[in-house]
Amino acid sequence: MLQFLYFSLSEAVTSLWRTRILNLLSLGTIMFAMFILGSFMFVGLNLQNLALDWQKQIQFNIFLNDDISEEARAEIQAYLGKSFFVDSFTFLSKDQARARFDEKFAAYEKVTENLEDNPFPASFEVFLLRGTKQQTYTTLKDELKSFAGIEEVYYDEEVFRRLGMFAGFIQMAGWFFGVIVIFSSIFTISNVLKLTFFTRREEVDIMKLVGASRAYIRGPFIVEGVLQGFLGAGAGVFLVYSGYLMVGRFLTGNTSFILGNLEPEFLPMQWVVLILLAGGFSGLLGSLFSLHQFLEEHISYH
Amino acid sequence: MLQFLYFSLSEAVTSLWRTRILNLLSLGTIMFAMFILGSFMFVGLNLQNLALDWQKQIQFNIFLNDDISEEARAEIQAYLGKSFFVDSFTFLSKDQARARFDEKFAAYEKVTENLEDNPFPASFEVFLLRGTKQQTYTTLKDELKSFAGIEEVYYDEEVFRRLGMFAGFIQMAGWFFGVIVIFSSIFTISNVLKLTFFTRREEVDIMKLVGASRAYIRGPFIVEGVLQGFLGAGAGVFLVYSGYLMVGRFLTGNTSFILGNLEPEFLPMQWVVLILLAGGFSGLLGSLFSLHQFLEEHISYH
Amino acid sequence: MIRFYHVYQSYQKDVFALSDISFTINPGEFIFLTGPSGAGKTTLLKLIIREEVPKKGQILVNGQNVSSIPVSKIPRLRRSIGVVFQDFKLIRSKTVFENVTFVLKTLGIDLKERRRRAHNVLKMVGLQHKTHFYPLELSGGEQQRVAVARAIVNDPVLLLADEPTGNLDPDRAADIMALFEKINRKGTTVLVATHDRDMIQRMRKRVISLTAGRLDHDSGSQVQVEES
Amino acid sequence: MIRFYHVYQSYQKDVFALSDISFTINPGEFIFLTGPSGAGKTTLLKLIIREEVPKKGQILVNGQNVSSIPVSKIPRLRRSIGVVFQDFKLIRSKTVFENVTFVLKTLGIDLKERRRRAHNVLKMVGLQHKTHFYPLELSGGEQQRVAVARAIVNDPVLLLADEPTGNLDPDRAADIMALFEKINRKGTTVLVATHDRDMIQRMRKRVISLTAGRLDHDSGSQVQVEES
Ligand SMILES: Nc1ncnc2c1ncn2[C@@H]1O[C@H](COP(=O)(O)OP(=O)(O)OP(=O)(O)O)[C@@H](O)[C@H]1O
Ligand SMILES: Nc1ncnc2c1ncn2[C@@H]1O[C@H](COP(=O)(O)OP(=O)(O)OP(=O)(O)O)[C@@H](O)[C@H]1O
Ligand SMILES: [Mg+2]
Ligand SMILES: [Mg+2]
Repeated sequence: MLQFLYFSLSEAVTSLWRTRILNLLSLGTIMFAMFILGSFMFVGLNLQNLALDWQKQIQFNIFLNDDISEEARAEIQAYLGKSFFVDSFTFLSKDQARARFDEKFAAYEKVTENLEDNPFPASFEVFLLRGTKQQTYTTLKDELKSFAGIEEVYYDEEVFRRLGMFAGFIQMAGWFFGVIVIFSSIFTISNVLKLTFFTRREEVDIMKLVGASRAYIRGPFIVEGVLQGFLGAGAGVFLVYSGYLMVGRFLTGNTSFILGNLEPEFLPMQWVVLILLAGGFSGLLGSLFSLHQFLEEHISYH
Repeated sequence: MLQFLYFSLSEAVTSLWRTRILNLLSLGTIMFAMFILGSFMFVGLNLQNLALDWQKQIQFNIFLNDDISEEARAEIQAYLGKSFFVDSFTFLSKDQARARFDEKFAAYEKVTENLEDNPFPASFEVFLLRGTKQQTYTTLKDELKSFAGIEEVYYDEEVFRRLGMFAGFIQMAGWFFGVIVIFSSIFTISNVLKLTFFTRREEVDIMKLVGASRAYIRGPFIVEGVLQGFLGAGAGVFLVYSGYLMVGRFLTGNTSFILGNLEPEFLPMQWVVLILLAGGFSGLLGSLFSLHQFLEEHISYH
Repeated sequence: MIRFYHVYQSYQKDVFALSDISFTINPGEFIFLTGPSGAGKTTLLKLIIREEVPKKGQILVNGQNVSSIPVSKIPRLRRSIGVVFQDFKLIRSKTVFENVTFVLKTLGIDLKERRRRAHNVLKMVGLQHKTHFYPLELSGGEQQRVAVARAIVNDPVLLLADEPTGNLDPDRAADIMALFEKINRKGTTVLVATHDRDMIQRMRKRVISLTAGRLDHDSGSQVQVEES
Repeated sequence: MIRFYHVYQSYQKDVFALSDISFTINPGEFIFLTGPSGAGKTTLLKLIIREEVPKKGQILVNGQNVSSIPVSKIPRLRRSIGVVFQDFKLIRSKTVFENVTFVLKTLGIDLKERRRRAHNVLKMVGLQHKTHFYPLELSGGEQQRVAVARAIVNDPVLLLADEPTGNLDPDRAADIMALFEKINRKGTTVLVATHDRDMIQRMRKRVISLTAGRLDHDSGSQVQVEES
C-alpha cells in the first residue's frame, strides 16, 4: 500500500513537472474556475453583510402611555435588557420624540408648529440583533402585550417587507448563480483533466500492454488530478484575495462609499479551506470520471 | 483565397467530427464558461431592473399653500405634464393627505386624533422616470421654486441615498465580477483550445515536414477555434435560457415573490448576439494564441 | 506454451486477417514467424497477449485460455511475456531507464535493483550510454534496441518480437539474435516475426509462415522431434 | 543537387552526431546512405529538409543554402522533396488517401485530380484496396508503403527515403526499390538510407557510408564518372 502511494506520488510529480507547459494550461483553467467560485462567495458574503446591516437599522418602537409608572417602565427595560434578540435599546422621552419628529418629517413642520400640547408619546427604541426574522418581531410584540403601560408596539413593516424581498432576491440570485458556478467548476475541472489525460492515452495504452495493472495506471492520474485541483483552487483563492485587496483600496479611495461604512470582508478561513478541499475533490472526481471514460477503453483516433 | 477558405473549412469540419469526443470536452468547457458569463449578465440585468423599480417608487412631493389660486395650481400641473423627467403625478387634497397620514403613520394616531384643524397641506405626488439621478431631483426642485403657491418641495433624501448606495454596490460588484467573468471566459476558451490543439502537435509537425505552408496549417485550426467558441457560446446561451425559464416558474409558484411583482427578464436579443460574437472572438483569439505559442515552435515532449 | 485452435480474426466483415490458424509451440522452443507484409503476423502476436480477442477459436498461453481469462488477470499474463513491438511503443515522456523499468517499478522493486537490471539489459543491447535519453532523442535502431531491452528485463517465460531487427544494421541484428538465442537457452520460449530470409536460413529454427492470413507452412517443432 | 561542406551537427555539447561531412550529389543520381545504427543517417536527411540546422558548415540543396533560407521559403523547399520517414510520420486522424494527398489539397488541386494521383501511387505500392483505411488499421509494412506513396505523389525533384524497406518482406522491398529506380530514371535524384547490404550490393549504385558521425567511405559519383 505504502509502495503504491509512493509509486503514484512519484509518477504524478514527475509527470506534472515534465509536461508542465500542458499542466500550466489546465492549472490555469482550474484556477479561473475556482476564482469565479471564490469571487462569487466573496461578493455573496458582502452583499449579505450589507443586507444584514440595513436590517439592523430597522427600529422596533415601544410607545408608552403618558401615565406609565416608573416600575412599569423599569420592568419593560429589564425585559429588554435580558431578551436574547435585543442588540441595544434607548429610551426616548416625550420631548425628544417631538424634536425627532420635527427633524425627521420636515414636510409636516406645520402640523406640529400649531400644537400646544405635546402629543408624542415616550418610547423605547429597540435595535434587534442582525439577521432577525419577521417571526421574532411578532413574538416580541406578543410578549410585550402583557406589560402594563404600553400604548402600542410598532415597527416599520413596509421597510421590513422590502428588505426581506431584497434579501430573498439576493439569496435566490445567489442560489441560482451558486449552483451554476459550483456545477460548472466541477465540470470544468473534470473536462480539463480529461483533456490533459487525453494527450496521454497512448502512454496509457503502452502501460497496459507491458502489463501494468489497473491500479498502478490509475494511481498517478488520480494523484495528479487531486494535486491539480488543489493547486488550482489555491491559485484561485489567491486571485480572490488580490481582488479583495483591490476592492478595499478602491472603497477607501472613494468617498461616497466611506459614508456608507462599507468595508469588504474576506472569506473566512473555513470557506477558504472548503474551496481548497472542493478543488481537490473535483480533481479527484474529474480524474475518476476521465479514467473511467477513456483509460479503460481503447479509444481510437477517429 | 476562396480555395484557402474552402480548404480551412473542410479540414476544420472533418477534424471537429473525427475527434468529436475530444471536441465535446472542450465545447462543454467553453459552454460552461459562456453559461457563467450569460447567467452573470442575466442576474445583473434583473438586479438592475429591481433597483430601478424601487427608485421609481421614490416620491417627489410638492406641498401647496392652503391659499393657492386655481391658476397657479394649473400652471404647476402644466409644468409637470410637459417635464421630460416626470413619469406620472397625482394631486392630493388636504383631506386625502390627512387620511393618508393616519393610515401610514398609525403609530402617531394620537397626534392627529386631537386636532380640530386639518394641518396637512394639499400636494402633488410626482413619480419620476426610472433611472433618474439625484442631480435631476435638485434641478427640478430649483425650477419649481419660481412657481407661486408652493409651500415646499420635498423628497426623501435618505431613501434616495440608500438606493443610490445599493445601486452603486450592485454596480461595483457587477464590474468586479463582470471583469473576472469575461476575462476568465476568454482565458478558459483559449486554454481549452490550446489543450485540444496540443493533442495534435504531432499532426502539425508532420504537416510542416511534408511542406504545408503556415497559412494552410493555421487556417483549419482558426476556423475550428471560431466554430467551437461560437457553438459553445450558443450552448451557453441556451443554458441561460433554460435557467431563465426555471427561475420564472419558481417565481410564479412562490407567493411571496408575486407580491413583489418581480418578473425576470431574459437577455435582450442584442446581448445574445454579443455573447455569440464574444464566443467566436474568444475562439479566434484562443486559437491564434495557441498557434503562436506552440504550432510555430517544435515543443518537445518533456 | 502456446496453442492456437482454429483461430479466426477479422477487422471488417468477411475479411479475415487470420483464418483457421492452428499450431502448438512447446516450452523452450525458438520459432520464426514469417510471411509477406499484411499476412497477419502482428495480429497473431496481438492475440497472444490478448491485445485483441479472436472472432473464433481458442488460444492457450502458458496453460491459460487468453480469450476467457478475467480482465483483472491480463496484466499478470502480460508481465510474464516480453514483447518487442513492431512500432516499439516506447513512452515518450519517460527516459530509456524509466521505459525499461516501468513495470518493475509497479512491482515495487527498489531503485537500486532497477538500476542494476536496467544496466544489465541496456549493456546487452549496447545502449548503456543512452540510459537517460528520451526515446525521441534516439535513432530508429536505438529505439528498437530499447524495446528489446524492455522486453527481456523481467525475465519473461515467453518472448515475442515483432520485426525486432528492421531498423538495425546486419551486425547489430546478429547481436540481437544471439541475445535471443542465449535467453532461449536459459528456458524462455522465443517467437520472432521477421522478414529477414537470411537470418531465418542462418539460424535453422522452426519456421511458421503465414500468407494472407492462412498458415502456409510450418517446418515443425524441433523440440518434439528431439523428444520422439 | 545536394552539397555538404564540412557539416557538423551535435545535440549535446561536444558529442557530434555528424562531424565534418562533405560530399556532392549530382542531379539524377541514385545514392545509398549506409552505416550502423546511430551513425547519423537520419540526422543527415533531417539537415537536407531543414528539419534541423547544422551547428557548423553549409548545405546546398537544389541551389539553395538551406541553413540560411528564410522560414517562409521552407515549405516550398520541402514540397520539392519527397521524404519517406523512418517512423513513417503518417497523420493518424487522416485516412490513407488524405495522408497521401494532403499537400496536394493545400496546393488547391481538385478532388478528382487528387483521386487520380492517389490511385496511381497507391497502386504502385500495392495498396489501392486500403485507400480509406486509417494508418492505425494498417500493418507495419502497409504503413511504410503509404509513406512511400506520399513521398512520390508530388513528383519531387529529390526523393529521400530513410530505411524504406525495414518493415517489408524481400519481394515487396525489391518492388519498392524497382519503383525508386523507375522514378530515378525519370530524373528524380534518389537518396536511400538503408542497412540492407544485399540490396546495396544488388543495385550497384553509389554508396555513402557513415560511421559514428563521420563520412567513412564514398564509392564516388557514377554520374561524374560518366561525365569525365
Ligand atoms: N485495426 C485494424 N483494422 C482494420 N484492418 C486491420 C487492422 N489491423 C490490421 N488490419 C489488417 O489486417 C491485415 C494483417 O495485419 P498485420 O498487422 O497482422 O500484418 P503483418 O503480417 O504484421 O504485416 P507487416 O509485416 O506489414 O507488419 C492487414 O491487411 C491489415 O491491413
Ligand atoms: N534529438 C536528439 N537529441 C540527442 N541525441 C540525438 C537526437 N537525435 C539523434 N541523436 C543521436 O544522434 C545519433 C545519430 O542519430 P541518427 O538518428 O542520425 O542515427 P541513424 O544513423 O539514423 O541510426 P538508425 O540506423 O538507428 O536509424 C544517435 O546516437 C542518436 O542517439
Ligand atoms: Mg506487422
Ligand atoms: Mg535513422
